[in-house]
Amino acid sequence: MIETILFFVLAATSLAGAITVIAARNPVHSAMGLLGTLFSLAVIYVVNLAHLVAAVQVIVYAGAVMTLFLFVIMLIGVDKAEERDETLPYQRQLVIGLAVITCGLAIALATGSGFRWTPAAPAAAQAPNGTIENVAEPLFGEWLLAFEATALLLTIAAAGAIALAYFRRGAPEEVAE
Amino acid sequence: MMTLAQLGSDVSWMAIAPELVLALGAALVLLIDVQFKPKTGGSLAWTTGFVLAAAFGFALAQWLRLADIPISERFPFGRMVIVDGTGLLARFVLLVVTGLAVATGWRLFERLGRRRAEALALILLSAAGFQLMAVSVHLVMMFMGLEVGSIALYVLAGITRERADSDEAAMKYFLLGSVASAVFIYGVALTFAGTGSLNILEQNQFLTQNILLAPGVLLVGLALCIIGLTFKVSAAPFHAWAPDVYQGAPAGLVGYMAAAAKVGAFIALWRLVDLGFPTMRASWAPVVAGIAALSMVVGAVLAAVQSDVRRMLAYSGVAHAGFILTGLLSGIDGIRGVWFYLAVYTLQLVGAFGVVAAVTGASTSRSAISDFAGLGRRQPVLAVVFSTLLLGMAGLPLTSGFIAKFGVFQDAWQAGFEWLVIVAVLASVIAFFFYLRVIVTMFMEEPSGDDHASVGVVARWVLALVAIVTVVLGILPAPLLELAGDAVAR
Amino acid sequence: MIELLPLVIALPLAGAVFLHFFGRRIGEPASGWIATLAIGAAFVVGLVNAVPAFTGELHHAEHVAIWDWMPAIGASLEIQWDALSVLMTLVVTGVGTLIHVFAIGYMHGDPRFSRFFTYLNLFAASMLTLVLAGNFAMLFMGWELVGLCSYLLISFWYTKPSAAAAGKKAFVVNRIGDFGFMVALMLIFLNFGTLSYGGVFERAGEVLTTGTAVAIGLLLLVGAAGKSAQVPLYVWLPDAMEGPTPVSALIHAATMVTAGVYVVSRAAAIFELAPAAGYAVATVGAVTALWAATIAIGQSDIKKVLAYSTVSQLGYMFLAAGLGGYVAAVFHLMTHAFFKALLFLGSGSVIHGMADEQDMRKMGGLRKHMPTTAATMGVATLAIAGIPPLAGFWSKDEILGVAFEGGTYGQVLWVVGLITAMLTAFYMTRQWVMVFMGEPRWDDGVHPHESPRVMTIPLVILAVLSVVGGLVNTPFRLGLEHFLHPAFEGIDLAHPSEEMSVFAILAAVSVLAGVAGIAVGYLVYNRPPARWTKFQEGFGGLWTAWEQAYRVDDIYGATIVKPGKRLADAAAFKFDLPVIDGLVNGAGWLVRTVGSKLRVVQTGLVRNYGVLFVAGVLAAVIWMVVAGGGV
Amino acid sequence: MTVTPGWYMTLAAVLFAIGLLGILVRRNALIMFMCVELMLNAVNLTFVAAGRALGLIDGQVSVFFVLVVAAAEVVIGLAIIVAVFRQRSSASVDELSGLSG
Repeated sequence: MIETILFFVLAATSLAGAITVIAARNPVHSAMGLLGTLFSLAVIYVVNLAHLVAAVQVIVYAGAVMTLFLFVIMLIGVDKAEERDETLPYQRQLVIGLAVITCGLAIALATGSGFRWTPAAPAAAQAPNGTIENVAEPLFGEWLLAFEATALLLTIAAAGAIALAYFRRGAPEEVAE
Repeated sequence: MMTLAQLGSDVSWMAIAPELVLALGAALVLLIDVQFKPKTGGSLAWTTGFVLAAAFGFALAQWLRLADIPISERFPFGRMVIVDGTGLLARFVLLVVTGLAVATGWRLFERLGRRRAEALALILLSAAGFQLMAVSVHLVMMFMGLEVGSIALYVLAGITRERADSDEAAMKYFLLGSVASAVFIYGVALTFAGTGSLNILEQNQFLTQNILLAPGVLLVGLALCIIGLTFKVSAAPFHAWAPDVYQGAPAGLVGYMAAAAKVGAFIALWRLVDLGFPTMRASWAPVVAGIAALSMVVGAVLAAVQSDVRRMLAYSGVAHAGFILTGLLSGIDGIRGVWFYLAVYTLQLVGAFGVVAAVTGASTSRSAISDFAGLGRRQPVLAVVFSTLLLGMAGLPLTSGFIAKFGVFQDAWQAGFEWLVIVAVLASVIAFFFYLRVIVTMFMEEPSGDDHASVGVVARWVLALVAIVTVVLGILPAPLLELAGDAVAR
Repeated sequence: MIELLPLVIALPLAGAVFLHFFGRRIGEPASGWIATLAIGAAFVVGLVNAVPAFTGELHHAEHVAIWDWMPAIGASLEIQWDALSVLMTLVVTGVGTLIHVFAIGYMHGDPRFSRFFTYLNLFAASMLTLVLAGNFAMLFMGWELVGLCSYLLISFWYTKPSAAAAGKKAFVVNRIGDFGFMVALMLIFLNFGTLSYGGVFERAGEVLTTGTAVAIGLLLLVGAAGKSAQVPLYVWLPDAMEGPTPVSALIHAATMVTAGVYVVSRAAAIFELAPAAGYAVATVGAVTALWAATIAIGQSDIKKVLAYSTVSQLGYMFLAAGLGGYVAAVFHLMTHAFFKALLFLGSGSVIHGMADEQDMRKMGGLRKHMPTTAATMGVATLAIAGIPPLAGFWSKDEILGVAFEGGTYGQVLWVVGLITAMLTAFYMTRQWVMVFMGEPRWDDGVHPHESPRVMTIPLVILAVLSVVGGLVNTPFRLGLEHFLHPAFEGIDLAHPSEEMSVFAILAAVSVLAGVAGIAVGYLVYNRPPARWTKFQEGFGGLWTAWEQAYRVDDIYGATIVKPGKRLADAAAFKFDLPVIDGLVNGAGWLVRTVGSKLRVVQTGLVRNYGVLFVAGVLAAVIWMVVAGGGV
Repeated sequence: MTVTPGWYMTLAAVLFAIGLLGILVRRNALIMFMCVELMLNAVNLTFVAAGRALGLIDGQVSVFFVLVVAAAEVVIGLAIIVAVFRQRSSASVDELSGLSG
């Protein structure tokens, strides 16, 4: 029962956050909406026994990523309201059409499967307890290679950020021929 | 508690040696740049070449002793990757393509100044990513490979950041690409929910042993995975980014960007649909066929109305993605035709963009067809090379492109997709004309304006070699076909 | 030794290449001897490798891969060495060698002597490619090359307008047949997914429906009719006599024209599934046999007689093959190669001795001046007339025997064949008598003389073969049948009746027909020309029709060529420009219009692309879910 | 009324759809990135819920990788925004239409 109540509360807050992201005029508000969704999800993770995921969600997402977002918002000075009216022709109508179709599809799928999206699940499946140990074991065992691949990703992120956004003092800026 | 010994239980460094070499090479390139601050790119060029050769050597070594590797050692790293001929062939193609791209686009790296180290490192890392993608049989691993490869490409598209076009290309590529990645990983999550596994082989096992009453969610997941991958190969209707990115990105890198993503994504797509979901063939085959048909028609028709060579090549790439998808439809044997097509097409693509870079400049974004007028007189070698490559892409008999097209069409015909083959032939006919238009412009029209065309010695030889290979493989395709056949057998 | 087989093709090819570059420098007769050596060596290689076939050790087709071009579709250079290709190779190289030798004498003094031998060698290489092919792709390659070479050879004296025209005609008519052949190959490929003989013939039964098999069979027949000069595509062969006589002997007796028979025999497995196509082949063959035989009667040009005779005899082979008598067809192909080559070469010897005179009405009494030629041609005449125990008797009788056993329809064809046999005996005797007997009717200044040794020795060898060549397959000893059996494994071969009484009666009837023909021919034509005219007038308009070859060329000219030409003209100026151009332009316009409309979608705005992307996602997802029955 | 993992996955689907449609309606590149983050978070929720239903820890492990990818994408994405901003002084993607056709 508690979980049911929690679910509806958290679903409401996360959806509210998500709608804020796409509806708010001010980018800072959007960021706050996203933050709300991220926190809601962190709680949902706890409810689902994904403790480590929840912790990382708060630390990495809410902490690091959102800070980065806000920082860039401030940096490029777009913390001002955006025009609401759609400038692209037909864009709004098309999006509404697509949204309707998406809703229809989602409803058809959800009801069609009776909210049971995991036909492979054994009947007596125990929710895995996402403690640090339980997560770390596969992470550094079976998933070792994928874990190593994250190193490549981070190297790319670093090198890429330098290549795109680091402007060396005195370096020639014109490469066009 | 886990111990180090357990951790290394099925670690096989040899299985991912080419990727390790590339990653270390990328680090080396960055370190050399930081430590020695070289004024010219010579040392970095040598390092890159050496790294690529070493990676190729490791792949080759593994290929040679592939038959001796028992089945138990074919799935190292917790069954995340597979050691098989197809994966090794994908590496061969990727490494060759990377080498060719660097060689033909070297003028760009010279102009990039200190940023050339980052560019080279990114190329090496992205090659490693696409290679991992091509060998993974685990969907999250595949996603990691895809991201490693793609994120590097986003940066490369914008590496000439002083040009507004380059930035625009990077932004478009990044936005649409990350949406496509999200779609892909969402598809992965849904197939995970549907099958209880992230491993392609286990998913197939589950599906052959169970009959799903309501596979709706699983089908959505599979569809999203396929979409995510077809986005990377620029198949219609997920192609919109390709022309803009190919035009905006620096010419010296476009060949690599187009070719590498295609190799990784096509091999991954093949593994997904033919190794993971053969049981759902009736569901995905019509969709893939539809995407293929749309790609061929849209690509050919839109390429015909372009006035920019790079946009034309981009749209023709859309059509080629359709052709290759055609070959994917014929089940597990189709990989032979797909691989052959990929190998010859990516080679031609890199060569063609190499010529474009030589003619219009390695870092520019515009390359109007009229810039090529009179090239036959100004730079006869380049003109002949370009013509050969274009004819190869058009699929003229006696070029490798013909054999490739023939192979995939035949496969599709035998798989019962006759209508698709007819569409494909029509698209090829349309394609022929726009390729021909460029050739006619090069040889029949008077040069207009100034002549910027210049090409380095290495690039000239490399380009000539690619053209020669295109012709030789058209006359003597048997060795390469055999190699592809071997790969399937191994 | 089987690895050496590619040499059979390579040697003549090398000869051709060598002579192409150095022939002029070497000059005559050395270049002729080099060419002869090349094909002779090919013969030796073939013969050495044929030993297992003779000893019965070649049970299955052996394959020698030269070059795997596209193994996936069975298109590679690959030799199939089985009884059928053994026989064809030996005939082509053996008879070919003799013809080469003869040509050294015949072409003496020709300014393009070495060029001639270049072509001859190239032709031989092409023909060997055709018969040695292990798949349809290589067969087709040989098929086309043979056509090309024959064009070069027929119009060898290209300064003569008639020679150039004849070459062109051969080319065009052959093209019509080739088109059918090509479509047949496409059908084969689409049905089997491969072009290799093994992949096609072994699976023919399970892959082909009767309808498809009939379609393929009929298309193959069209191709074969073009190459083997069958009704209605035979018209090129008589004209092709414009070429030098050794060319006629090589192309029109021993090699190229037999390609059609060879292909039909090769594709026996397909024809077996399509009896209707087989009957079509037999009918075409019978009609051709009779049709051409009647025309041959009315000819007065020594080579034209032989040309129509060849067409007629090829019809014989088709008749047998169509009824399933592949062994009989191939047998006749072989014996015919001997005696027809002999006849052509003999006529060449006569023409040579008569200073290029070809009109038989201006010959006569030559036997005293050209004894060897006369004797050898006499042997050949008897052989083709079917007089026992010469070669023609046995093979012709086997064909007639097959026909007789082929049910009611077969017996109708048997009657046709018998009439043809009689006519053949008649016109061949007529020819020999007109040329060698009676009083000289030469033009002034002609001094007939026997040809040099280099020409007569091949004649003698061929004469010997014409005598004994038939003994390889007699009802008493079925040597050839056993020899060829492995190549027709699983094929229901048609045989003549095995009962000796039936054989004896049939043989007696056909010998009687032959003797009757000979007798009439001798009695009528061994008299002064005035009597011939009287005899000929007895046939009324019919003789004129024969003399003019039923004016088929004129009919074709009026009904096909001229309207065709007019159509082509009209097409070029009325149809081509507005319609074809219009179509092309229209298609181009369509592509451009659609393209520029579609281009609008590519606005350059990411959010528009996003809409396209999401729409694509939704479409694909919904399609997939619906197709998979997910909802 | 017990909450099943299916509920969470439905919630995730809705979040994913909101993110996907957000890309189409917002023209500020930064907010479009946020929408991508939203989509990736929906994926994470799906992974966690599915892992719970299946009794597999793999779902939670996968989340880490999506997270790393998200972080890397943010870094590169923001770098691209900065580069674009230096050229055009605007983060609106509607102004990026130099390449078209």
